[in-house]
Amino acid sequence: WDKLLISNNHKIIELNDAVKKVKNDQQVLDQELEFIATQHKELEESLAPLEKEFVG
Amino acid sequence: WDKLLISNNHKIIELNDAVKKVKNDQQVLDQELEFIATQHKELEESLAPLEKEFVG
Amino acid sequence: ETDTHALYMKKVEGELTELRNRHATASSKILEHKRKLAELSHRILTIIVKQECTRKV
Repeated sequence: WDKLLISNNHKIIELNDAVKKVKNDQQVLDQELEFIATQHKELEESLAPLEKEFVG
Repeated sequence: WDKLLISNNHKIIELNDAVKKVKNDQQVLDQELEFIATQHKELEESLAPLEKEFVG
Repeated sequence: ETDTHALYMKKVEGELTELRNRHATASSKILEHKRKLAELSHRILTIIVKQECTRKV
């Protein structure tokens, strides 16, 4: 039983690290999504005058 | 007590799998983000000469 | 200790649920971005075509 308890302990520590990492990665991913949204907006804004000129 | 120990052990394994799955799903999204970034860059590059001509 | 483990795992379960939600949100945002990219790409193409026409005239 002790062995199982110790092994559980280890696994939980591992699990904790893994969850932390996944959470962190998700944070980065969310930030990247925000960044992409900004980029798209910028691209759209630079398209506007060109469309006005050429497409009418 | 023993039951809890064993149930914990099962749960840990379950959670570990669940974390792995979340991690995998995240990786898929990461690839998608990369794809979007590449496409965005291509669009920007095709826009650049248009803007140059427009301004120039 | 065993109780602590059980408690901790409850917490992890909650965190995983939250992560799945965030993942779903991120997924739909990515879809949206892809649609936006397609739209922008189409608009740029239209400009290129029109500009070419203008130049030839």
